[in-house]
Amino acid sequence: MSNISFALAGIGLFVLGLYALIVHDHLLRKILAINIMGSGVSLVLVALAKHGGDALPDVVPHAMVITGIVVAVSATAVALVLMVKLATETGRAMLPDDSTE
Amino acid sequence: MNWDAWIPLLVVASSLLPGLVIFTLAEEQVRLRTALNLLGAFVKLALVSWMVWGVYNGHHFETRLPLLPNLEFVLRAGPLALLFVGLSTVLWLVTTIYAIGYLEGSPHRSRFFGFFSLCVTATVGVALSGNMITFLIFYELLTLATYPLLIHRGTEEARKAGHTYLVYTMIGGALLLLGTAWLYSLTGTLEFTPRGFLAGLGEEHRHALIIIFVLMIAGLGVKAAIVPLHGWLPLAMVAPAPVSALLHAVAVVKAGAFGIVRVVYDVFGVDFATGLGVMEPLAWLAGFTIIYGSLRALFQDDLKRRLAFSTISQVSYVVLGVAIAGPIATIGGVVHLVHQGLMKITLFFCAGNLAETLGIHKVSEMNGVGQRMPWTMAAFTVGAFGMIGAPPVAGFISKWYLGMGALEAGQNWVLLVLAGSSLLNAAYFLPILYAAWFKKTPSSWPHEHDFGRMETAWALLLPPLITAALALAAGLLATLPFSPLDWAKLISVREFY
Amino acid sequence: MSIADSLLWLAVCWPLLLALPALHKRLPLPQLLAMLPAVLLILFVVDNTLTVPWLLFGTSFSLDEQTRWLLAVIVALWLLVAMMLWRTKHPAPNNYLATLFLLTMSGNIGLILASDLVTFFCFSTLMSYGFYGLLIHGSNDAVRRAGRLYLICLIVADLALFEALLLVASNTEHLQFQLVQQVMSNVPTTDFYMAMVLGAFALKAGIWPFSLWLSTTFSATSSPKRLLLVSVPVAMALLGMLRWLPLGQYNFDAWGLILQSIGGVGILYVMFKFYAVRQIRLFPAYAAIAYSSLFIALLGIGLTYPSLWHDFHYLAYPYIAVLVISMVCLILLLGRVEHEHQPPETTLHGIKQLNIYLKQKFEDFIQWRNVQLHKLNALRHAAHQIVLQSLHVMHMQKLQRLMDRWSVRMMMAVMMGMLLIWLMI
Amino acid sequence: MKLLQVFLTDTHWAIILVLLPLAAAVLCFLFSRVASFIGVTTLFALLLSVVGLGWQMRETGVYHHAIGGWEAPLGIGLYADGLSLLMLAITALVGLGISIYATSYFKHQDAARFWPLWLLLLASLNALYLSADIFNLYITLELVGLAAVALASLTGGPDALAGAMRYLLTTLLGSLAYLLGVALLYHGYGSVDIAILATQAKSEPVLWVAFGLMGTGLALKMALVPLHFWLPATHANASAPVSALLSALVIKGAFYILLRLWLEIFAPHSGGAETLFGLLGSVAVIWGSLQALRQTRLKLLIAYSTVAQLGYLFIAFPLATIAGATVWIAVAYLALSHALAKAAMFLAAGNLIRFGGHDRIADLDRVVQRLPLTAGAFALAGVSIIGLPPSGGFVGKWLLLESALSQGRWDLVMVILLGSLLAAAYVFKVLGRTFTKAPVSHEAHAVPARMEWVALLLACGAILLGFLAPLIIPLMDIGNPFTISGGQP
Repeated sequence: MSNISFALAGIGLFVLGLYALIVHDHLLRKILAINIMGSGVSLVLVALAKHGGDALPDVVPHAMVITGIVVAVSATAVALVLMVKLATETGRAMLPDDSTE
Repeated sequence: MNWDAWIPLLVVASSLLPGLVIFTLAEEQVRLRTALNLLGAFVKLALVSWMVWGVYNGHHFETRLPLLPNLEFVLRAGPLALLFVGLSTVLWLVTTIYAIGYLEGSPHRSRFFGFFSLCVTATVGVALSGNMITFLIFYELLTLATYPLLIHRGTEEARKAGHTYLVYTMIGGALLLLGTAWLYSLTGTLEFTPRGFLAGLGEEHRHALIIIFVLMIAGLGVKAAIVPLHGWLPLAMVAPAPVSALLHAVAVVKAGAFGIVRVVYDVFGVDFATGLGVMEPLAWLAGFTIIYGSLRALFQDDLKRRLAFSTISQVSYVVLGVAIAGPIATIGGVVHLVHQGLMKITLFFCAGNLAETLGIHKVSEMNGVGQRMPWTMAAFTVGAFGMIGAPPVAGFISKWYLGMGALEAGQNWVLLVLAGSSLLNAAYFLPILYAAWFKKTPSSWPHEHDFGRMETAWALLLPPLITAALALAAGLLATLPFSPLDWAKLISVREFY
Repeated sequence: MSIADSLLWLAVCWPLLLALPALHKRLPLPQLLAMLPAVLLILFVVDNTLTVPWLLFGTSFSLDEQTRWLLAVIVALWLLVAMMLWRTKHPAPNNYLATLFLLTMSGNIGLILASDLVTFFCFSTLMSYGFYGLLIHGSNDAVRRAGRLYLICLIVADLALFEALLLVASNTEHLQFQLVQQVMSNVPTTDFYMAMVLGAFALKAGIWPFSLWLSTTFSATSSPKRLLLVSVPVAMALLGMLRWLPLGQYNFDAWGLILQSIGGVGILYVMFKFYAVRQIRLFPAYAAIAYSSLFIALLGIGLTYPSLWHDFHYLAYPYIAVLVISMVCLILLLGRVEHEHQPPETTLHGIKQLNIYLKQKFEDFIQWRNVQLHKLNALRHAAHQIVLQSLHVMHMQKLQRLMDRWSVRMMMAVMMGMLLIWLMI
Repeated sequence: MKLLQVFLTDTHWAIILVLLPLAAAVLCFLFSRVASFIGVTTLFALLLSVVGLGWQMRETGVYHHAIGGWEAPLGIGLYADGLSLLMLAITALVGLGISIYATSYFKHQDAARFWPLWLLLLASLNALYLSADIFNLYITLELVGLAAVALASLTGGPDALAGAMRYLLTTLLGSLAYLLGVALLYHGYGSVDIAILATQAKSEPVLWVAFGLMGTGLALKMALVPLHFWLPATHANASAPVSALLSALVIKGAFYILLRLWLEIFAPHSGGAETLFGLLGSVAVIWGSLQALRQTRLKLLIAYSTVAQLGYLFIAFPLATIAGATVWIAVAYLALSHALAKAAMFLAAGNLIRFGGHDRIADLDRVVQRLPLTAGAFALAGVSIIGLPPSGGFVGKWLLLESALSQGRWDLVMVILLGSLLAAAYVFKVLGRTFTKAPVSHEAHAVPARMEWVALLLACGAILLGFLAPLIIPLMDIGNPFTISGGQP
């Protein structure tokens, strides 16, 4: 039972993060939102890895989560660097509103 | 090694390779460029002569290379192909000489001659294509190669003309592509076959085939400048004279007309197309175009524009000949491919000479120009009388066979169209001749160049004289073997008997 | 190739060749030199046909007794015109008078010699357009306007002829005149063919109601060209009718009637004009119209009664020749008359008075001449009618022998006569 | 000869393809002075390795190798069939072009940062094309994304940084969605190996949700309309070689994954997703082209053209359910020629910017005369993009059109043709201006010949593809990657 609820919680985190990613302007918040989403996914992975109550949990998802964390760390690092650069260039840690056109 | 299988490819390559090399030449390397151009032209002429002789004696020249799954790149030298190849080869040679004279000292000649050669390559490819996909490839290549020539001068006006040209030809190309692909999905083959390859197709495809026919003719009609798809042609007059000459007489317009001949004869087959009921509307359209073009030409003061509308009218003779769908009319239509080319290129050369030597661009400036440039105007006169259809210039032969064909097929209205067109042709050409020969020479010309004893540079004078002589010879000696008429008869025999 | 063949060739091609400015500028008297082969042909060749299969759709020229002396008359006419033109004009360096003259002349000669439709058509085109050029060359605005009218008629006529040609070609492969006359008399398109041919040649000959261009042009142009104007296009168009129409084969009642009435109306029209018009110089033009109207009427009779036509079709060619000769005489005479009564510009004062006086005299003279000429003309028409009727009554073989005997010698006499007239004037 | 043959067949080219650029990246980082030299040499070596791999596969069929003998799920399995080979080849080829271009383009400071990142990107891309399981695909995808973002930010300046930032957020979001999908698949079928998943997949909610997540994530990464918002700014504001590699290569990575998953796992259980793809693809073609036509700046125009051209790849999905392999060959061909042509276009645009200091289309000012090679490159690339014969683009569009017609899909036929026409419109809008004089002329700077030639040669490659179909198509078929079934890699 509990692994399902963990999984649901993970998905909840994912959705929450997505929401934050979309609505917040500040880049730091966006980066945090991405991280939260990442955590959500990890949670899902781990939770779903546990098949039964007593059996040994599957190691593969754990390996995946670890890898995922590593990836997330580097991604966050890159994102932070970019944000700092952008902030020093423009004075604001936000994306310009209409830069696509 | 079977050389016969490679000669068509060599014919295409004989202008492609010099063209590519010319691109890399510096502006000052005039001699090398000229040598390359002429070398390519003469090699091509030799190869084509060889093929003409071979085909006459029953040889088979065909290059086949894989292109796509189930589709091949085919170049084949049949009689119809050779007629067009021969025309473009001879006229390429002449036009090259003319262009060398015309562009002397102007900038960007390497680029010009490079694209010029590409343009001829594409035309020859269109002529030699052995199936629809190969045709399509060269047909689009032609669009691409002519565009830079069209806007060669780089003025805003040229750019706009080029833009219009592209809008028309690209849409036309898309329609043709659609028709071709659709046809392929129905038949699984695109190989040009005498009398078409659709005869085996069932009745249930009838509507689809009619639409395909319309699509293809519309696609080709853009280049052939059939009304209402002709809008680009008069604008294309901003191009330099050799380009206009090539555009009108050999390459673009002819490729369209030739394509229509191909589609009717070798894709649909005359009988099949007649059975579909598409030939009559096509004939009407061609007839309308003939009259419309002539009418518009009447009111143009710009000489080249007048000639452009004349082209619109004249090229539809070819279409008309095809659409009448009889052996004799076919001869008339097919032979007009060549005859119109010879006559119209003469006229454009002359127009170019007037512009280049005296700065004359308008009909109203041509008073008494015959006194100043008798040779040029003599060539012009031959061309103009040919267009009117006066004997014994080539145009007479075309009209003769068209008229006979129409009578044979019982389409008597065509005679009216021919008569009306001749009348209108006379109405817009004779005033030019009249002004040039009989009106008083003005005290000064708009922009005169001095060429010493000659009336103009020899490289400008020789080409129109040659083509005018050819136009005359094509009429006078029409019954001799290897004359355009003789070939046209050969083609007609293959299609009908 | 025999000498006769070569002469046939040369008669046509030599003037054409000489038409190149580069050539005729380097030769003495090119316009006379150009006629040389034609003259030789007339003198030495009897009955020869030359077939050139590789030219156009197969071309043929032939010379027989009939065409021979028609050709002689025409060549004489051209000789006359050449001498007049080169006496009064001094060609400028860039003058195409010679070119146009030679083109027109070779067209004319070729047309007479042609023995098939396409060749005839070709040379007719050459002659007509060349003649147009000749007409308007170095002329004033009035001539140009008139020339334009001629040109329009010409184009329309050529179109009609072309359609007729197509009709023929769709019925038969061989375009020799004799064959065509046989074939075209009995096919579904005969009526259309006749309409086209008649319309075309009526336009070219200036037969009423298409006579406007002839009189307009005639009144505008100068004297040597007038000779050509009333002789060449008109006579050659009449010749064309003879060659193209299916005469003497079937009876075409309707067409016969139409032609007869047109001819009749034409003659009436000319008579009316003789009264209405006061310009003496226009007389030859109307005379020519009268001539051709009469010709048309006769053709009409021929169409209605083929047997009759068989009997006296021999007269048609002499008729054309007579037309040419009489027109030439008439114009030369009238020209002389006009010339004599020009006021001489001697002194400045008094010239006005002299002018008024002479004008008065001249008016009187015109009126007198008007009456006389009308009488003369009426007389001649009457004579013609009588001659024709009597000929019908005459024994035909006798006439034929007469015709045969009236050959080159006779022709030379006529030429000499013309020369004499010209010298006298 | 014999020795060569043994060498060719026995070497593990696939491993070299991944490790070599990785090692080179490190070397470049350490010895930044000779970074250019290392980089170009590596690219040459990569190209040779791909040829080696191709040779090997022609002899022995698909390549399959488990690193260290560990099979998936824990180990890393390498797998290459015709599709992978082709993607590897095009990556190496275009990569080589971009690298040579970059040697002239980047000055010392930038070069030192560019080369390691670029080689890292190459390593990740190669790994991506060789991966046999979906989790490895995730890792490589993420790496590709990060390297790409870093490259995109190289130019500096607010626009480029903002673009890079937007790109980063997008790509991360996409990866996470993909990862979530991986988690669900693993939960459902207990494996991440594509081959195993292929045999076990059933039409059930887990699969559908997973596909939805993965599809969305990947669509986001390759800017399928309406998820394309980030692309124009990013691609247009990066430096020329980076724009080229982003448009030509990086996007193809994401597409490759989608295609592979679709072919192996999802196609039989799609539940109509292909219709949606077709619809979105159509919209992308039309909308992207129209947007491109509206642009006044060259690089933006090219970027929107990418959006449009990607649409074609999606149009294939609904067609493929019936026509199968032909359509996928068309898609692969389109992807190939787009890679070459688009790279050429961006590089040409880079030349123009270097030359005139701007990329405003209206002010191109007689480029044809002054930079004929660049103009030629743009034109030839344009020909392929439009799909005019004879070019790679034409072959792809012809096959696509043929399938659409034989299935009576008139809507798609119209989209394909309309897309071509619009493409012609925007390509020739640029070309027309290259002939005319601009109202205001600018100071011109010299452009190194190397940069011009690279652009031209790449464009020529796109044209040449049109003639090479009989050679390339059999290569694509190695291992039958386009047969949808349970899959048997």
